[in-house]
Parts: sequence; structure tokens; C-alpha cells
Amino acid sequence: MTVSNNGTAGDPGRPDTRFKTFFSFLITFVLLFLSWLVLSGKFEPLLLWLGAISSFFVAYYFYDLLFPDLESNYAGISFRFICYVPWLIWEIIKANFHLLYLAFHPRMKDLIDPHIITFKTNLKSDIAITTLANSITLTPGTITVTATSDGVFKVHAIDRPSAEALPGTMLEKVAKVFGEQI
Amino acid sequence: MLWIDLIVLTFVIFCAIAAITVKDLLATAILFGAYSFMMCLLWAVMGAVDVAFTEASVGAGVSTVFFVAAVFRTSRRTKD
Amino acid sequence: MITFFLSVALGLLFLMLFSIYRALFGPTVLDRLIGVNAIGSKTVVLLLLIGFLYERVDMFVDIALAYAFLNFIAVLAASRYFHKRKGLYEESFMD
Amino acid sequence: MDILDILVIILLLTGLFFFLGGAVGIIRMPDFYSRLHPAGKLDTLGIFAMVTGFAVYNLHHFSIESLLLSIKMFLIVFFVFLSSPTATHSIVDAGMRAGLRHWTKKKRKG
Amino acid sequence: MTDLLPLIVAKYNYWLYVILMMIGLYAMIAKNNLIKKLVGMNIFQTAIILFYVSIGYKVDATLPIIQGAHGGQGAAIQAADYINPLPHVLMLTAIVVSVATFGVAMALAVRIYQRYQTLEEDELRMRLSE
Amino acid sequence: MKLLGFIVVSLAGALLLYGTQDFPAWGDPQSPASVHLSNDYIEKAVDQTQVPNLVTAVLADYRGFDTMFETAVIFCAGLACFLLLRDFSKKRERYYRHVSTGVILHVKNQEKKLTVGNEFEYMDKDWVPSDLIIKTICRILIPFIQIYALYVVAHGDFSPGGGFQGGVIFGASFILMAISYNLKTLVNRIKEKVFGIFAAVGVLIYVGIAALCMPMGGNFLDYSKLAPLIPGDPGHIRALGMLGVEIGVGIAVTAAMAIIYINIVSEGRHDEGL
Repeated sequence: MTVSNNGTAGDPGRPDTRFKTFFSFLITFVLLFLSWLVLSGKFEPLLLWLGAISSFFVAYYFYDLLFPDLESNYAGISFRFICYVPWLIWEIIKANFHLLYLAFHPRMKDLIDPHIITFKTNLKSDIAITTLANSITLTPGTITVTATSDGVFKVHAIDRPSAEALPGTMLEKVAKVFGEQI
Repeated sequence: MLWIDLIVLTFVIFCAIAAITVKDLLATAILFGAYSFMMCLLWAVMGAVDVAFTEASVGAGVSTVFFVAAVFRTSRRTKD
Repeated sequence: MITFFLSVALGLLFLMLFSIYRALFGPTVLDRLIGVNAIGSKTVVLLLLIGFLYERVDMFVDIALAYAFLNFIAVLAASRYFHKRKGLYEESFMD
Repeated sequence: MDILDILVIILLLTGLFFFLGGAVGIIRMPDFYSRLHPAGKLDTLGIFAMVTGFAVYNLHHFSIESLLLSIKMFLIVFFVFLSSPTATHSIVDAGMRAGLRHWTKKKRKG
Repeated sequence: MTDLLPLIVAKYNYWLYVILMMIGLYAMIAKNNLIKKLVGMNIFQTAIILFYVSIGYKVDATLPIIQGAHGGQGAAIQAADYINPLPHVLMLTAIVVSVATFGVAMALAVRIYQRYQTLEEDELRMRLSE
Repeated sequence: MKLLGFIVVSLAGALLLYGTQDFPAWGDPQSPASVHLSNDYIEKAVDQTQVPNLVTAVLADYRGFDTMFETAVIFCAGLACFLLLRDFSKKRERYYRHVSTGVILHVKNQEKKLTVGNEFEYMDKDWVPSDLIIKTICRILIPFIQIYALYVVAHGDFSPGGGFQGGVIFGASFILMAISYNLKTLVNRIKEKVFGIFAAVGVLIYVGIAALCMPMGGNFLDYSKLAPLIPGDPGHIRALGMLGVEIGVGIAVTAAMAIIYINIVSEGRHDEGL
């Protein structure tokens, strides 16, 4: 689900929707205030008050940007996402050496073979699609060209080995993080 | 510190010359953004942190966007 | 350690030369955009390095952070141009 | 010269090496799409390595302030990791829409 | 030869600021396109800002943000330890005004293009004389 | 013209290069710019204003008039863009898109209006589907950019930054929203009037704080006279006054940047943009 064009998340009249709106506001507020604390690094009353006011202001007007869809289980997702990040970084580092090898190879033009591959996944939510797309882009050798909301990915790969690795384990991991079917 | 300053100054000259000679206004916009990046670096080297901050936010961010917007609404073509 | 930081900064500036070559000599506008993006990412690191050279890095982190944001916005705007307007090849070569 | 300094030096040199790969790749690759591969990603990893090095160096004189400063530096990494692939994707999408053809081997042979 | 390097180092900033300013001036005089002229104007502005910031720099001085002064009283502040803040203030104002003028100039360019369908100076002059 | 320009430029450049002989060496602590007034600022600013960032102290206190009119210049720039470009005339042609099938309707007659809702949506002339990845990432980034901008405004006293920089970054977050979704989203979310009012309110906050010093018995922009109004340490009052002024500048700059961008990118019609 995306943010609707006129910017209101759902119908504010119904009580459960109103509660969800408040909940999304609260999470946004807490997150923003934490980031204020990290940014500021000073714990004086004046600055803390200013931080609270600023976080309130931003969270009040833009609460629907961070968490538009409160059906999902954000706690579980964020925990599994944090577990996913180290694996991703390790994967990025591993694959980067391949790209370094390509870049420094004297006969590079024989090694590379750019082409475009298309594959379809069953991911539904746009945050999952975005995570997969950005993971693919960060893993060297492949760049996501387009990713549509029905889960079709078009990927530009620089050579055959990096293209063959897709979608593979990365898709499984991302689907597991966001609790979706593969 | 001194050598950083001298090298970045030379880069700035390159960017400035390229920005006014290139025959595509969008490329001018992009090169002008690069020019602003360099200027920001230069001011950071000279210790003018506030000026560097202003240039980073104004020159690199907003004025490039204005430039692209104006090119979007006019034409990219130019004779010189 | 300061000498080491200084040499790292000079090395980064040397590497920036490659990106500047790409930004100046195209051939297409999008290649220039790649070059400028690469310059931006090196500049973020260079700002932090200058902060360590001044031994006041807490002042420079803000600038680097703002830089990372705004570089992103500028690149996004410039590439968004091509989502709406066609015709990359017209007058895209330098001289 | 203690262990932290050596760690910092290793991290910075790693970052510099990644940046070097990115720069060489930008120059040597044959077309726009393949240039994006080194430019977009080796630079991201270079930032990651170097900023990690800075954060470690900053923890040299440990205090609550320097810890917060290091976390702040990691915010840069966080935002770069979010924004850099998006920028890369945006550029490659622009190239596709503008109709830029990608380099293939067949074209070179024929 | 040994005397030449300090001379170059001492004046290099000023020379390059002159060159930059002349690039901007040339673009303002000789270029035909209005947006190119604007870029020239901005380069000119930054050259002047560069000059001002350069004369405020001091060797072996730190940033114009007093260290450890927040709240309590620090030690006596030596003026030679801090870079001159006055040019920074003036130039900060100049940059922000420059972006405002840049925005207005861009708006004018868009308006001119709406009316005359061109941004080239000679074509504009032709249209105006018709 | 080119030759003439080149001659003029070379002559002027040669003269200026000749003039650089008399300049002090780069980084000379005894250069004329650094011996007169600025030393006073450096040595006394912290005692007088309790603000460690000398640039902010000089900008918002010693040279407060300068900054006030600069804010007015920004406001006038926004106003000028509005007056130059804003186009209130109704569009003749409209484009609608049927959401489920993707069929595009081109309505040339103004009277016939389709109801926009779940079935149809507005479309631009050169509309492209907004990109899913860019949209999602920007959705996540925008609140953080905004909190960062507010942080920059609030910490102008201790670290680089202040009203201008924070305002510009906050404006850039709106621009990012317009780029990643479309211009209609931004215009619907925050009305044009709101931006206009905020630009004026920002300048008004600055002038108001400055003018409030006069009935309290001081000069214009003499923040120390505001001490009875605000509880707390009276020595700190100048820093608080500067903070208020910076907030005003930030609001004005934010609104002005958004107005300039929206008007340029849509040629004043506020319907379609980058």
C-alpha cells in the first residue's frame, strides 16, 4: 500500500483507525526523538524541549510517511531486518572483490558481458520490494533497472556469474524478513 | 592542509571552465553542482565551516534543483 | 597519525581526478551525473578528514551529513529530468 | 601506535582501495551502464570502510560524547546505504528511459 | 628556486580567484545564452566570496567556534588562535542572497521562454525589434 | 563580441593579477583584515553573548540588521517568483487516468468534469508512473531529513548551522517530496497559502523579536532587554534571543525555497512538475 494522493492514511472517523493513526504518530515521534538525541549529543533542558517540540511537529504532520500501513508486525520485521543487515554487508564485501577484479583486469572487455535479465517474485508489500531491489543494487555486478509493485524485477548484470546468482538466497532472506511467500 | 587547498582550487578552475563551455544546459547544471561541491570543500579547508555548510546546502542541493527545474521548463539547447 | 590522514586526503583528491575526468568529458549527460555522484561520495569522506586535521571533527560531521542528503536530492532531480523528457543524444557531446 | 591505530589504518587503506577500484572502473568501463557498477557500489563500500575507521579513531579518548559522535558518523553510513543505491537505480532508470543502448560483445565483434 | 615556492604558495589563492573571476566575467560578456550568463554571474560571485574567505584565513588557527566555552568560562581567548569570523558572516549573507537572486533569475528565464520561445540573446533581440 | 570580451577580460585580469602583489600572504595572521575589528569580536563575543559559535554571534547579534534585511530579501525573492510566474487561469485540457485499466482520457472541454476518486485520477501531460523504489526510500528519508533540519536550526549556537542552513534543508525535504511522488502531492498536502503565510510569519518573528526590545527599554535588536519576559539565567538571554531569530529565519527560508521551486517547476500552474 502506498500513501494515497491526498495524504490522509485511511478514514480518521473510525475508532480503530484513529487508534492506529495515533500509534503510528507515537512510533514516529519516539524514533525522531531518539535520532534527535543522537544528533544533538547535549542533554540540556532547553535542547530537550526543543527536540520534543520538533519531533512532535514532524510526527504530527508527516506520521503517514514512515508507517503508512500498520497491519504489519513492525517489531518482528525490524528485529529480523537487523539480523539481515550483517549478512547483506558480508555479501556486499564478498561480491565487491569480484568487481574489483573486473575493474583492474587488463582484458576487462573480454570478461564482462552486460545484459538484462527479468524475473518475477511474489513479494507484495512495497517495502519488501524496495529492500530486495536495493540489496540487488548494492550487491555488485547487478543493478535494478525497474521494480514494479507486482514484483517484476528488471536487472542489469555486468557478467554471467553475477546474473546467475539471482534471485536465489537473497529473495528467500528478504521474504523471510518481511514474512512473505516466495 | 595547504596542498589540499591548492589541488582543490585547480579542480575548481576545471569545473568552472567546463561549466561555461559545455553545449548542453543540463550538463551545465550538473557541472555547476560539481563546482559547488568543490567550493564547499575549499571553504571547509579554510576553516569557514558555516560558509561551507551554507554552500553544501544551498549550492549543491537547492540551486542545482532550481537549475534543473528551469532547464526542464525551458530548453536544453544552447548555441555556445 | 595526522600525516597519515593528510596522505589519505591527498590520495582521495588524486582519485577525485578520475571522477572529474568523467564529469568533464562525458560523453553523455548521464556519465557526467555518475562522475558528480562519485565526487560527492568522496567529498563526504574528505570533509570528515579535514575535520580530523583540524581536530574538531564534531563540527564537520554535520556538514558531511547534510552533504550526503543534498547530493542525493540533486542527483535524483537531474535523473528525474530524463523520466519526463526524452532525447539524450541531442547536443550531448562536448564540442 | 596501539592496536586501535593499526585497525584505523587498515580500515582507511581498505576504503582507499575500494575508492581506487571505483575510480579505475569509472575510467575503464566501456559504457554508461557498466560504469555505474563501480561508481555506485565500490564508493558506497569505500564510505562504509572509511567512516568506520573514523568512528573507531574517534573512540580513542573514550567518553559519552565521543560515543555519540561515533554513532552520528554511523548515521552518515546509514543514510548513504539507503540513498546511494536509490540514486544509482534512478540514474540507470533515466538511462533506460532515455533510450541509451547498453554495450554488448556482439556489437564489438560485428 | 627555493624562493619561488613560498611566493607561489602565498599568492596562489589570489591568482586563482582572479582567474575564476575572469572566467565568470567572460561568460557574462561573451556567452549568448541567458542561463550561461547566469552561471557566469554565479561564478563571479563565488570568486569574490573566495577572496573574502581567503583573507580571513590564519595559519595554525582553529575554527571560529570557541572550544569548551559552552556554559562556563574558558581560558583567555587569543585572537590569533581563531580564524577571522567577520568575512564568514559577510559571505554567508552573500551566498544566501545569491541563491535568492538565482531563483528569481531562473523564474525570469522561464517567463522569457514562455513569451519568446528562446533564451538566446541575439534571437531575443530580433524578436524584440520586430 | 567574443574577441572584445576576451580583450576586456585579459586586461582586467592582468590588472588584478598585478594588484595581487600588494596583498598579504595567504594565511598571514597580521593581514589587515584580521587586526582591527574582528579581534574584538573574537575576544569579547563569548563574554557578551554566551554563544561559542562566533559566526552566529556576529550574524544574529552584532550585525542583526544585516541579517534582518537579508531575510527580507529571501522573502522578496519568493514573492517575486510568485508574481512573475503564478498563473491562475484555468486549464483547458485535462488528462485523467482510469486506475484499474490504465486508459488515459483527454478531456478538452472544461465544463465536463470527472469526479476524481478511486476510479479516476488526475494526470499530467508528461506523466510517468512514479517510481516505487524512489518513493519508498524518500518516504523513509523525509522525516529524518526534517528532524535533521530542525536540529541544525536549534544548534546554530554551538555548531555550524543556523536558520539559513536548516531552512534550506527543510525546504529541500519538501522538494524531495515533490520529486519522489509528484508535485500534486506536495501542493495538496501543504497549501500554497500556508507557504505564503509562513514566509511572512518568519520575517515577522525576526522583526517582532527585534521590535519587542524597544518597549522593554532598549534599542532595536538589543536582546538583553528581554530578560524580564523569559525566566532563567539573565546572562543567557542573548543566546535565547538569537535562537528565536534563527527560528524566524528558518521558517522564512523554508517557505521561500518551496515557493520558488513550485513556481519554477510548474510554470506557476501548480499542477505538474519534475
